[in-house]
Amino acid sequence: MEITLNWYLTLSALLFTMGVLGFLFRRNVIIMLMSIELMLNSVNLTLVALSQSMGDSAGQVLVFFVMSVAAAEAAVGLALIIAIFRNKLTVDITKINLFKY
Amino acid sequence: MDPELLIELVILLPLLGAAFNGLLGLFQPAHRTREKLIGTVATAMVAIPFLIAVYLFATFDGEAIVATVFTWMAAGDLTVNFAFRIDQLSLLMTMIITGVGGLIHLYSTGYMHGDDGYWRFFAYLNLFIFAMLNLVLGNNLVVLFLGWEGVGLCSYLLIGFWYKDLKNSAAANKAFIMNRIGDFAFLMAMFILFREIGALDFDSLLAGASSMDQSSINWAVLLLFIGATGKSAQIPLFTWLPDAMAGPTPVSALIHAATMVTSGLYLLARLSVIVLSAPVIMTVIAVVGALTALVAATIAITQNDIKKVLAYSTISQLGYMFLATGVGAFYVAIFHVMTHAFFKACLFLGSGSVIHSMHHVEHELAKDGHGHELDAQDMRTMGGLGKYMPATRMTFLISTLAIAGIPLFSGFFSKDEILFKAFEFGYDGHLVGWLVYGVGIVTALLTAVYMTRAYVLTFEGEERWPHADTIHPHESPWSMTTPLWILAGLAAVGGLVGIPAVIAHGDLNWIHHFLAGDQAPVAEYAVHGHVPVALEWGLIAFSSLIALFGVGLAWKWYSTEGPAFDEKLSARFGGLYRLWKGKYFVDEAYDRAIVRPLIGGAIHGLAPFDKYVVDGLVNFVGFFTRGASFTLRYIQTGIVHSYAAAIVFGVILLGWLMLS
Amino acid sequence: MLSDFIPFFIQLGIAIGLSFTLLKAAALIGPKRANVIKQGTYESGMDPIGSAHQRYSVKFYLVAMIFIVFDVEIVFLYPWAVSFREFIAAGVGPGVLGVIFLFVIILAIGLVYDIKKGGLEFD
Amino acid sequence: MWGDMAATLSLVIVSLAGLALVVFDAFNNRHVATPWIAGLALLAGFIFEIVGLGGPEGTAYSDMLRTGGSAAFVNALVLGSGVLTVILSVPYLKKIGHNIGEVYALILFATVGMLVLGAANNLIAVFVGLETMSICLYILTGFVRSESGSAESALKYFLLGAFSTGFFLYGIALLYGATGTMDFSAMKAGVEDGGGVMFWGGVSLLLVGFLFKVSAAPFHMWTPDAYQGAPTPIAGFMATASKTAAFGALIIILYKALPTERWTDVLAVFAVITMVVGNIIALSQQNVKRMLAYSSIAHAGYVLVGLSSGLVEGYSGALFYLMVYVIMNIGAFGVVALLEWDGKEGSEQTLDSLAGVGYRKPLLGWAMVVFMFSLSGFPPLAGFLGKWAVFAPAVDAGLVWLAIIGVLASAVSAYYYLRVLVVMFMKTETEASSKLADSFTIPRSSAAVIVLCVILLFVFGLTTSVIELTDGFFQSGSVATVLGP
Repeated sequence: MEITLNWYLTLSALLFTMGVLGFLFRRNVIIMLMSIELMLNSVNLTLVALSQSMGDSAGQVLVFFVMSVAAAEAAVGLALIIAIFRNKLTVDITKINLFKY
Repeated sequence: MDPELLIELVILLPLLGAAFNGLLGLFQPAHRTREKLIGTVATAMVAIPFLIAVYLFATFDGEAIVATVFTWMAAGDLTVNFAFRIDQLSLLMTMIITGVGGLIHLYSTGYMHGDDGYWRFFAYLNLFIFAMLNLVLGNNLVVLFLGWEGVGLCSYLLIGFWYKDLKNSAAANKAFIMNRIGDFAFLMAMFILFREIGALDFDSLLAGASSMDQSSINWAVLLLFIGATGKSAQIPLFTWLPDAMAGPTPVSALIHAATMVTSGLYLLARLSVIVLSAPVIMTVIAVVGALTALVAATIAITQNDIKKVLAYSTISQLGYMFLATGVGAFYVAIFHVMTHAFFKACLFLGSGSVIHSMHHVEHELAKDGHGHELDAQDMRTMGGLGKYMPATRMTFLISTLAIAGIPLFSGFFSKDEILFKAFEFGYDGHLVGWLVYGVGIVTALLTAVYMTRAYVLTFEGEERWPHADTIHPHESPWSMTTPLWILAGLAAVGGLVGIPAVIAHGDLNWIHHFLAGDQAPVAEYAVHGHVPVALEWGLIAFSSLIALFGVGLAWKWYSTEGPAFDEKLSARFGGLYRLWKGKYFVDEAYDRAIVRPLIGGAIHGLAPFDKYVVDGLVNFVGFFTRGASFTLRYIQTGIVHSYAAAIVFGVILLGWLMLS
Repeated sequence: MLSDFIPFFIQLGIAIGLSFTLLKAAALIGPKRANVIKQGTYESGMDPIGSAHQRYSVKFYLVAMIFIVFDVEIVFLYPWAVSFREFIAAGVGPGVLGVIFLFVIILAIGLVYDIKKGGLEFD
Repeated sequence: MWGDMAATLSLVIVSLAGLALVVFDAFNNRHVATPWIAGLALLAGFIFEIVGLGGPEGTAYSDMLRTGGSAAFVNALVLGSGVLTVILSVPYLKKIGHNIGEVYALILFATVGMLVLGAANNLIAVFVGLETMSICLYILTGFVRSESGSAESALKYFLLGAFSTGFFLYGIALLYGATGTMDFSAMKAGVEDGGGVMFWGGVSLLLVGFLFKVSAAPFHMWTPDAYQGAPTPIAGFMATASKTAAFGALIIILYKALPTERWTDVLAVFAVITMVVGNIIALSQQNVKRMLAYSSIAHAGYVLVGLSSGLVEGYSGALFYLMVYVIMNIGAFGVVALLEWDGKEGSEQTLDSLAGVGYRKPLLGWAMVVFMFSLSGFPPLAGFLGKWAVFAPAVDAGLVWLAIIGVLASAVSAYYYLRVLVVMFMKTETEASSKLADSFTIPRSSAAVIVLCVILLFVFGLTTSVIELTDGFFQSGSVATVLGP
């Protein structure tokens, strides 16, 4: 059987959900960061598949932007994590709750 | 001279006064102690507008004048001019405000002498006059609303004037919040009227009223009335007014007796055409008014703080006015606003002068180190003040007789007119008319009783403060007694502008012709069958007898036994009396039902919302995805997780709403 | 109306269910026999000395920036280079070349800043 | 290409200034000229946009960005708020000892992102603008690395922001799949038979992204933490400029790209949640900045009321409200920034520390009076007119219940706004507060900014020429001819 668009969409939906769940239930900030990357890349998959099936390039253009943005976000995120780590000596997000209520 | 220019002067001068004293005092501490200058400027800035208003009144030809200053809003189909309107109603109100206001300013120059906040006080007072004039002179609901909010703000500032005492600012907050509730009902009424009629200036409003459908008219009038109850202290929003007595006495006299609290009635009178086309709501108004009058009067009987008595009597009298509005006699309501402004202002100023001198007694006691605690406002420790302060006593007595409705005093005419209108309404086939007439009569009796009680306990009998033989209070300075005399005079004869219709077929009822005549702004309920003259005379005689009876009764009770008689009352009425004494426990009810849950909820419930509720959501999502057992390991979430869970919850909610 | 959404909900169900099984499977299948050696930082190496958080270089930000500069550059340059031929064919070659130069210059500014801040001084 | 650059001159100026600053800064950091360069560039852009206001509308960069019309208005707001932020930041950064040049470069780049976002005419542009803005804001929030508070709020803001970006992006993808285009003008046409699951699912996820950026409940939870830890002027910048840009883009998407179905009621629901949550929780806040944060949440709710009417009056009213909102909050945050004394970006400063300050610093005190009354919608200040501008359309659209809830919510808000004034004027000053009052003299620049905000609030409370202007943006005729497919 040939692989239709829906396969891609389902797969990316799957990856996206896994990203969300990972973000929700992992306590290590770095892993949460990875989950976000997972979400972004699953969207990339969707975009590529769609633009492929529609023969329209806009989707792929967006993918490039997403990739670069993802890179930038990763850098900023890691930088912040280091800043936090210097202060608190932990990357456990549940230990980082100075502000609440 | 050009009336438009004059009216703008009337509006601007008080603002100038406020700016002068406020800014100078704020940025130049040296100015704060120049009491003479401050007082003179402030008083002049109210007195001059009064003269102008009198001039306008003299040259008024019955033709409404609209002075447009500039166009305020012109958004789409909404055009609101910053315009002022001179007609019979606004002129009368303006004269009351500036006249009584001016006298009270003069009085305050003596009363506030030596207070560090002297400059602030007069700045606020002028600001209040400015806002109040905006309220009564504005030519559309928006300008009126501007004044409406303004007076609320000023009353807030003045109630909390002695903010050092925390309970004062608490009272101020209470007044402000309750007013806000009313204000926003008012705002909603504006929205509805604007949607239905598409304009907010009075001419188009009154013209377009006929085009509205019944339900929206009812809604609009009801919301307007709720707004009025907030400002004019009616059930259920009346509890702020007694607390408002925390402010200086002149403030109580000006804002919480003579002017601001009557603005609700002004609003209804101004829109009388619209109100008249909502008979259902009018019934509500009449009943609420009557109830308020009765409830407040019963409470007033039991109070010992002289200012509290006057406060509740104010609420009660306002109830009378709403009663009149409810039976479609708007001009009578305004008539009573006027007479009430006279005698109630006089009463408050009189009580102020009493408190002034009792403070003196307090100081004496403290100086001699007798170590006696004395509440300068408690009537139980007064008595026999009459021989020390004759002027205050005389004026207070006159006003008491006026408010009690003794014939030929001003209160008699206005109150009797209200009762008669209620009776006529009932005679016209409205059951509610009879009802409110009955309540009104009972309240009249109560009024006579509690006011006489207040007078007797204060000025008659023997002196009850400690060391009365050595320590004597003294009469207040001329700057305080002059306004008293003037107001007392007005309270005595002010009613003659409204001779009842039975005499000379109402030709002498000037106020009626002035306010409700043809091409006059105030509409009134048109009666079908007229009450026979003989019956009308009978009613007048009846209500006069009621008043005399009440006065005589209270005099007999309290002149012989003094405050001790209250025990007999409480014994006679038992639980009922306790109910009155406890002010029907409305405050407690509000506190339990509304205040505590709200504040408590905010502090204990909702602030940790993020923590607890959202963790609950984590459970939910976790259950949704992994099953409860697997979740439990992951529940010890840090805040970020709960935030993320909230986002996910939002996503689900959003998707669900959007897709179903 | 709601029937249109059945495939949507099915997809949702599959997505969640499968991810759930996978995560759970990882937790179940993976054998968990912990011992001291395993828990060591280097299972068959020497134990590290000193606390770990000094390992992060102060230069992290700068290195990360260099990474971004070149990463972004390649991400955008590659497709540009691939399709440049068509641009020339369309006769807009010079303009597009100018644009890409602008792009590279902007990236170069980032690089300059980075170097100036000592991003390349490894020690 | 040159034509496009001329049409979007403000964008070009600010970007070039940002790049220039980066280089300049690399060679001499903490140079006194840095804030001047940034401020002047922003000011130049601001003037350019103001001059262009009400001019013809058009598109640039092959329909990626819109010029003129609401884009010019939103950009003007963003740039104006940027200028004021820079002015307020200079003394503040000196006070906390972190006046590093990069801050200004980052403000410029964030502004660039906002300009793109506010003028976007295409989902790609929206995404790029949004991310440029967000990433710069993440860094700005946390640039006081030594403070664990600052770093923490930045981390939270970053994590949640990136998280919501994922949803946002997925929404874009779904919309793209459902309509086959990312261009606003073409999107409406691309919707088949009322749009299926894919389309409306995409709309929902797109809204998630926006609702997060404007901090509407329940996507609001990052806001208090982020504002509390961020340097105060930056918090003001985040509260005003980024929200304005996001709302600007959202308004245009609702107006041009989406059919007016379904989402109106959905937005109404979220408006209610936002107003209620924001106002109620604000009641119990002790920290000044947290209180302002919750109030900003509530105000996002008011704007949403205007949007959920689905009428053009609602959109223009929302734009007007945004302007008023920017003025009020820049002013309020400015005052708070001056009255700050704990060396922790005010993250530990309670309301009581301002007791009686109103008399010691009359200017700040009375300016705060104006801001608070305007925030609680008190005539004749602009706040009242703004509330009118967003509530009236809701009533027109038959959402009377929504207007009633909103009006009640702002009735509640009067309470906590008033509390600030009660503390500043009616509480006798404490040891700490008098020390605070003596500890500084108001810098002329900051005083000028605050006074300007006060004046503007009075002016815009008394004239509605601005509402007429914003109304003009949505006279479908002009938009359709210039921007239509």
